[in-house]
Amino acid sequence: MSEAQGALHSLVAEFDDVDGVSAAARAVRDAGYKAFDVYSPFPIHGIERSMGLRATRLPWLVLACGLTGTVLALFFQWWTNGHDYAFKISGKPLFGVPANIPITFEFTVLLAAFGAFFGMFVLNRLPEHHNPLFENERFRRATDDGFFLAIEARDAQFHERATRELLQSLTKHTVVACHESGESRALPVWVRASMAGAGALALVPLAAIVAARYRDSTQAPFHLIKDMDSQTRYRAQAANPFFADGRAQRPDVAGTVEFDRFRTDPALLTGRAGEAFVDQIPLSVTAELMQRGRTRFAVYCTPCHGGAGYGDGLVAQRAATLQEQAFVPPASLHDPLVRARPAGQIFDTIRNGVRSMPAYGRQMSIEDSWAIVAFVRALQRSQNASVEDVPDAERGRLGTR
Amino acid sequence: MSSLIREPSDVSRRRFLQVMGASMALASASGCHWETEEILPFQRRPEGRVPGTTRRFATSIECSGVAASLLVTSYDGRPIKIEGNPLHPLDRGAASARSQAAILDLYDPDHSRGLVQAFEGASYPRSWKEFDPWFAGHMAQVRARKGAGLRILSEPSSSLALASLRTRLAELHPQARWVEWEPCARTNKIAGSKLAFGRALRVQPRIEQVNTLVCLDADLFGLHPAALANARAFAARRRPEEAQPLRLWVVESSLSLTGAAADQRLALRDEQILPFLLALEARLAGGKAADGLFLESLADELLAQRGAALIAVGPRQPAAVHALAHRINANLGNTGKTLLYSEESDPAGVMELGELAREMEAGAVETLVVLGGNPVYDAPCELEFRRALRHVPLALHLSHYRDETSRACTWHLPRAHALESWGDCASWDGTRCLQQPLIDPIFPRRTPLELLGAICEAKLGAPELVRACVAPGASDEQWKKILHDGFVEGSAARPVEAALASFSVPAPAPRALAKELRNGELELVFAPDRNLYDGRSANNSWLQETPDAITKMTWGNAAIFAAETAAALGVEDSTLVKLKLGTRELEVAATVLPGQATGSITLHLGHGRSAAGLVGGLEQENIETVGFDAYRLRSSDALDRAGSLEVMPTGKSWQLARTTDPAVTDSIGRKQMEGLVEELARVRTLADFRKEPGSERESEHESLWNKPVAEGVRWGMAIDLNSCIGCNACALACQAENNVPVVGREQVIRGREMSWIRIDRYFTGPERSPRVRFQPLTCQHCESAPCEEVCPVAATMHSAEGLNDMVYNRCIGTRYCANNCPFKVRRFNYFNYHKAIEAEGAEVQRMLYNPEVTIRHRGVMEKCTFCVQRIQAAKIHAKNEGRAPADGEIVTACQQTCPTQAIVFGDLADPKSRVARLHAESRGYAMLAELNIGPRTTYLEKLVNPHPALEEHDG
Amino acid sequence: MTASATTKVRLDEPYHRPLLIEGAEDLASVTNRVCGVVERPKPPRAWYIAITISGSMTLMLGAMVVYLISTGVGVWGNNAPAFWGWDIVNFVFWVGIAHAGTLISAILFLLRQKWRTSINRAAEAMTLFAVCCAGMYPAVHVGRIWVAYWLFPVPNQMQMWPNFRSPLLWDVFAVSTYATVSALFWFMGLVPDLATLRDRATTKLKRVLYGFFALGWRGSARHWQRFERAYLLLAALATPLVLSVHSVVSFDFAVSQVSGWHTTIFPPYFVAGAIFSGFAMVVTVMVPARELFGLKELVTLRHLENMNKVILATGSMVGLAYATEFFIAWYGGNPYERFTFVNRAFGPYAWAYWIMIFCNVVVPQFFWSKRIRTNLWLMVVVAILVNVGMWFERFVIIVTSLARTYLPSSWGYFKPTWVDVCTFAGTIGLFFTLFLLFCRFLPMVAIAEVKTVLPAAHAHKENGHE
Amino acid sequence: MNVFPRWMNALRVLAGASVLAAGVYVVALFAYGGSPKTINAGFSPEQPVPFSHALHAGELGLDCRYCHTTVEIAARAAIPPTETCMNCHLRIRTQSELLKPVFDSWASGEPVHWKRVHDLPDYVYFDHSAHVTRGVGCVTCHGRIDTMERVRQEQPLSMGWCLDCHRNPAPNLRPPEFATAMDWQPERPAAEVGAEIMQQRHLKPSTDCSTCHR
Repeated sequence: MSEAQGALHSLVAEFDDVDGVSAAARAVRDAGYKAFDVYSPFPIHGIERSMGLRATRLPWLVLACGLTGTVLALFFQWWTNGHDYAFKISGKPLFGVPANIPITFEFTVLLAAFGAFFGMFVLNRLPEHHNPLFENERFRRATDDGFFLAIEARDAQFHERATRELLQSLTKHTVVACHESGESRALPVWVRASMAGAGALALVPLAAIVAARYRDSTQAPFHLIKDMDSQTRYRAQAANPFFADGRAQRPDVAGTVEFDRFRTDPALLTGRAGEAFVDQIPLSVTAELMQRGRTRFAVYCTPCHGGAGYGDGLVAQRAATLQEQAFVPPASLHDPLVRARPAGQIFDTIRNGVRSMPAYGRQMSIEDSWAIVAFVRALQRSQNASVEDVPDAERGRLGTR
Repeated sequence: MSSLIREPSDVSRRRFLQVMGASMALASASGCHWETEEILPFQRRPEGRVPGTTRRFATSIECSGVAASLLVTSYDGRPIKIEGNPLHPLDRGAASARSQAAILDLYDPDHSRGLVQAFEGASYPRSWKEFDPWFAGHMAQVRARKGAGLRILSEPSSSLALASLRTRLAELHPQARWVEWEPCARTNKIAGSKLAFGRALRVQPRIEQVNTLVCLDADLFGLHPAALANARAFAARRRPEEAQPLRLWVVESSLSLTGAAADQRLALRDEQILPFLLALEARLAGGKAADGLFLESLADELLAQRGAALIAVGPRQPAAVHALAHRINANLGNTGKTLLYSEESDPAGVMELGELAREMEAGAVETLVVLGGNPVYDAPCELEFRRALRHVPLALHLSHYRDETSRACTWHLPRAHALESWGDCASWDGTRCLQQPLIDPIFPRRTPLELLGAICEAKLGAPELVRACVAPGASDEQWKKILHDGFVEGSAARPVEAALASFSVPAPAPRALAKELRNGELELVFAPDRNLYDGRSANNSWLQETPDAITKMTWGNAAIFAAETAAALGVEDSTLVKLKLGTRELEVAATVLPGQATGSITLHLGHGRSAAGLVGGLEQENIETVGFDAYRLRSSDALDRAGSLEVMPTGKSWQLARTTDPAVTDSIGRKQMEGLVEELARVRTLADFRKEPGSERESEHESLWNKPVAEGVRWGMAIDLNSCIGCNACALACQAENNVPVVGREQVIRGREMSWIRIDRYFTGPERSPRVRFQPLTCQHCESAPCEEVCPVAATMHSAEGLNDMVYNRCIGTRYCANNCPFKVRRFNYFNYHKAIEAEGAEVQRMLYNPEVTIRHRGVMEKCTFCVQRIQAAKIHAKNEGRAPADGEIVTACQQTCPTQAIVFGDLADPKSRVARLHAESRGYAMLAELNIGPRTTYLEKLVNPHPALEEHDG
Repeated sequence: MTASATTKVRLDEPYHRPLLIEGAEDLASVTNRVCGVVERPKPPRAWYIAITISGSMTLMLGAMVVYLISTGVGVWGNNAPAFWGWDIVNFVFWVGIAHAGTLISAILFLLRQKWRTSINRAAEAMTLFAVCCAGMYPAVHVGRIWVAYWLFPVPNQMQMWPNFRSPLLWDVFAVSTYATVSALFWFMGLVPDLATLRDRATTKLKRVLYGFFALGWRGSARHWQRFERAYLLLAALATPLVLSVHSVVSFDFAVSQVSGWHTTIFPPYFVAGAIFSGFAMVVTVMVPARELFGLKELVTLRHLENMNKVILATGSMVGLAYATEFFIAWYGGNPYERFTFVNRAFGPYAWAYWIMIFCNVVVPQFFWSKRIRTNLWLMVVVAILVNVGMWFERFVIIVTSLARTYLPSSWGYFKPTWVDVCTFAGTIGLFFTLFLLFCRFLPMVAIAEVKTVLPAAHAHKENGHE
Repeated sequence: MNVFPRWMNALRVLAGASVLAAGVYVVALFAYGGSPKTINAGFSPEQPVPFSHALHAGELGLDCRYCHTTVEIAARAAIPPTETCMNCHLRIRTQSELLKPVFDSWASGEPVHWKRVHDLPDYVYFDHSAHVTRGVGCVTCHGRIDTMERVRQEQPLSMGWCLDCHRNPAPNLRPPEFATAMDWQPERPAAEVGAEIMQQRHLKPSTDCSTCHR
């Protein structure tokens, strides 16, 4: 008891055996004391009766925890396997109680055990590493072979002298007064400071992550477990350092012929019959073909030739604004010369290009090219239509314009 | 690891270290970040090319002068899979295991990558640039001497282009001589037909016409050049609905695929087939009743089936047997009905290898050009070809691998792979097949055409030459059509009339069995290996690891003994024995196999290569050879069999890498097996089936829960055991399609092979004439799959269409599913079996992978997926066109290649689909149905058609 | 104390059993004796030797695990069809061992078996250490341990959950729950004794360390009341838990398709086996321990004899289970099931089967004789044999069943590799290392509990109740 | 004699609380930081050529398919060959330094080494044609490409993200002809439109494993 003493905490009487302390307990109880306690190295059979203690509420707590476990486990198993991601397993129902019993049981026990364990300590207000009783050196025997009874000063009946007499009458050892230690109950500054510091430090990673989330990165994403993520087989357009050009995809071998895509219709493939161009579209011109032609025209032709085919596409315009010398403005599809061309020639132009127009043969299929031809024909027609072209039924509506 | 895994380039320490280094490098390169991929587009994308899609090209591969017509799938211009050409009249879309495995050679790191010149014991890498001018100069000198001392040793080839060059060579170098050598040639057949008809003729069997098929040591479905067509026709004639089903009689010394399919089989010593046939002929000619119920009943049936029978003889049999067979067929009026004759290329005017060897010894050969082949390894041992080569100042060897011969020659020239070459060849029926390259040579390699062209200063390049020879004067359109089809339509050889000459065959004295079993009286039969053939495929790890159809042996061979023989000689299975022929000795492993003729020991050729490569063995890099080299005992006078063999047990034990545990042969195991097999792989006689067609099916047990009713597509499979001949084609197809790894000998011994489809083989019945049952086994995709419910992380679960999905990237590898799979079709990656190929320096090998199938990482489970990548592709393609995939549009790899169409895949929900109809067939049954797991695969009983008189005698 | 003589007789009325605690022990001497072990400056030389051996074996375990994870499960003998081998054999073996502790503390506590007090602490500790060894196996035996966390329902970007239908997942939950609860149970019992050590501590360091974990326990009657109640509840919870854990482990097999596994008898059969092996292990460990640390008076022959009786009983149960299995296999008439058992007894693994029968069924029968039952050395021999036998039981069940399942074509044979062996040896090392450390630094006997069975713990006059 | 200071007792509550708090905080941190939204989205590597989709697809209004021609027929929306660039740049911006890699490739035949931005793990099999032709717009997964100077990964592209749409595709569906239209907006609630499309075209996207994993 080196440092300054605090308020009186309790009066402590020591005993040598179970009988003594039990008797004392009864006496103190009968004297009407409430805030007193018995300390012994092992649980004394029947002491709670001698002290007049009520039974603990612990069992109810444990029951509550256990039930929570049951419900949680059952619900969670249903929700995960039966609802959230319902996979078909061995042709069994998505949720069947039998399969879920074991885990439900285990979880029930787990939570109940937590209830018992933590419940006990909490109800006992443990851990309590500092306690006035420890100030008393003899009190060490409480965990060995000593028995103690302490009446605390906070008891309503407590009166230092009277109480001391009562106790002294029960034991042959001298009753000892036990004082609160002088030091303050509050946390020292350095403890508070360091906890605050730790808290602040903990925010750093958060900040970093937030930054990462809202900023683009030129660096490949962070990635730890890589099994099978990037495999050594070559997928489309991959790289293979072995070859000089670094490509995994290899060019066709000259002169070879592919299987089951074999066609020999010169008109369809080249748009020519012998030397001359065909003027007939070798496919049956249907609404689908027209539709197809329209969309393909929009994809491949509009950029230069413009939506209506007057050669005023956005690309052409941009080239003009940039004053690109090399750029030759695209022809209008409605130029008489162009209109005069046979279908085959338009087809040929699309596939192989002409003058400054690039070849699109490798960008679209034969059918698509013909579809575009069909659409271009329609387009030309639409821009140079005479009244005769309009069906009689529709002519009436022309007048309104 | 290196000691545990044995696979290309993981074997040798040096490479192993490379691997380690590379993997380290990889790890450090990307660290803990995603590996960013690069995208490298073309400068100009070829027309019709869509990146990431496959295209197919028809081409062909030649083996022993006979073509296999193929359809090769190419992904982004990289050939990744070989299938049969569906248009070809013979192959009809099927491809043999060996032709399919050829794709592996294309990317094999050992497949020769450059020229090597041997000079004073040391060898130096060379380039064509160095070689060409020097060689041109040299040939000029040779030509000045009219080609004196120039010898060309070639494999027999059916190429017209080659033939044209050969004639040109004869003009340029009149003194030069052309030599042909092939360890497993058709010499006997030709000699036989010459004896019978006075000319070289080729037999074209027409099995669809046959009611009684007699195979005398003839493996019509296995090693026969037209095996695929034969097998298909055979399967067709075995259908139960056939009015007059074919009956197959086989007399042979060792079980062949044909023997395994036989209704009546007699195990006879090779050399006793001649007396057997003589006796048969005598009996047919109405002679005295011959001995033996077998021969008796066979003769009766043959007489009854005049004009509908066929006696086929195998290439190992001497000319006399062939001639006799020709005569019997003629007399029975079979000729022209069940078999046709066509012209056979007559090797007249071609120099014998022996003669060449003698010339070489004499130093008469100055320039020897070896086009392919590997004589140093496979020439008759007494020729000492390696020694003879030392006397040849300039020997060039054009070959795929730097093999034994290459290392003994002064020059090794790398030979282009068939998929890199232009060429032509003829299939068995004479149909002219085209060979067009799938990819430009990955390394500077050349074809025999190119080399020979250089020798005789040909004007045309290979493609032009081929076109000029195959289709002279064809228009571009026609030529394109030919290339597209892969063969010239209607170019099959015309049948020829064959007039029988008169000849007589002296009967050898038959021996008594007791005597046969005495040492020195035993016969040793040399048979080409079912996977490695004559050894040319020894460095193909797929073929090395594909279990032999009959012995189920991988990675090596063994001398095959009959049980009695083994007992008599004190030989035990999995031990080493010493074979002694005259002065030559060879220590080989021994195995005991049912159906082997007593006193006859069979040893497969093609093993024990000393310079095959990192897979097949390479002494220079201390990579131990695989199996035992039978050629060491094979001499010119006994190319097919030797009659005076001595066998000495050494007592040393030897582990055979078999995929079915020999422990099955312990007494209780065997007892259990015999009980079960009747249930698992069902066989019935046709008679029984006709009496009572329904096979007893397990009645569906009451289910504890109400099973979900599957609406929509229900994928399923049907496997007809009646058609399966166990040829392994499906196994190879699966291997190539699904990136199935090779694990190596040690791992197979540990029972860790990875094959997704395995062909179970069971023997039942008497030891001498066992009934062989084949049963292809894939994942059965059970409706209530036992594997699914035990997986703790739901890495394997059921798709709406009834596929048992295996999600590699979810699998953590508890292996519980595999334990719970009653079929044991699940495979676990105990190691990273792809390690070597993932390593730096293996960029070329990787080109083989199918990009549509994930490569499984170490520690995950894998199994047959019903080729889900094909299913998805077909579904998406169909849906894009706004329709559902049609029946037969989705074809699994195994189904696609099966020559007998034993495997059918499709939608069970569609009652009109082929698979649904097969499921409904009365022969159908599900394996282990009593477990109530509802397999989606139905097996169809095998129906055998034994001769009534012999049936019970069979026991 | 003159009273003690009389009380001793009275205490055990009416049974006249030998005393639980021998010699004239009083409260202080018990404390001294138990704490003495911990407080003595140096442990006996045998302790150093033992921990050196077991420690180095533990290091080897570490090496093996690293090799395994870096190279692949293939370094073990597992193959197809035996996808499980020693890994799961050892897992089940250790889980079995792990049962004795909680069983002794919980079930015997509920059954008011006072003799448990001297041995429960050590037994509980063993439980924990055995669970460590057991838990390691399922963790490292998976192919990709780095994603093994998928076994737990952690929300993730895949939106995937584990499959709660899988017995393996039940296992994960059962074993982890069991480990947690046993740890709580053990620590709770330890708290009052830690307080004792704290109060006897001579150095500041010890006082702080023990004091911290004693959580300020000071033996208040109010605390004791809740403590006892909590202890009772935990015991009541742990009892079904113990039984459930090995039942769940047995489900791994019983729920499966494999013939020889697919058996309803497994849960009781496994639990009996677990108790059997657990007690055997306690005997194996306690006999030398009590010699070494001079606790003969606390852990008396009577304790050991009682345990041996339990071994005899459970051993016979296990024997009965074997017989039943065989009978059902024959009676059930399923060809596969029948073959599995014929194969066990006469197939390639017959040797393992007969070792199992000898060790588990024959050997324990010696305990019918009191002489053997009470002879220290003999009982240790028997106990060790029983442990061997129980290991082989797991081997027989797992490996022989897998090696020859349904299709003869896929039959195989399992051979362990040196890595298998070293790993198992390593776990044994780990187990003993932990146990030795426990003996050195924590009270091996539950001091407070032992005191309750001392005469001094009981009021002499019946005036306790009015 | 007390070894522990008196304030230890005051500390218990605080300590307990902060341990709990720390637990919650760490979990939250992992959930937030580990989510693909944080880790994967926003990846935008430097390309060899600073090709601006904002200019080409935006200002010039080029349709996606002008370059990515295979998107409707194949799994991969292939990166165009150099030739496609040269269609225009043979004559426009012929001197530009920035285009040098393209011109080099055109001259030498060597490829331009583009960096992959949208990269799924190799065990995932995504098929563009299957989505585009069913009416999943480019913008749904790639974001407003037509406003990006340099392409960036807009979406997490995680499994969960895919599943969300496969389970409830309606909000992300549009008439297929508008698939490539970056600025398309439904005039009625997207879910309604989508529902109709699903009905017309019998779309029921699968959530089977083998749909994406093989």
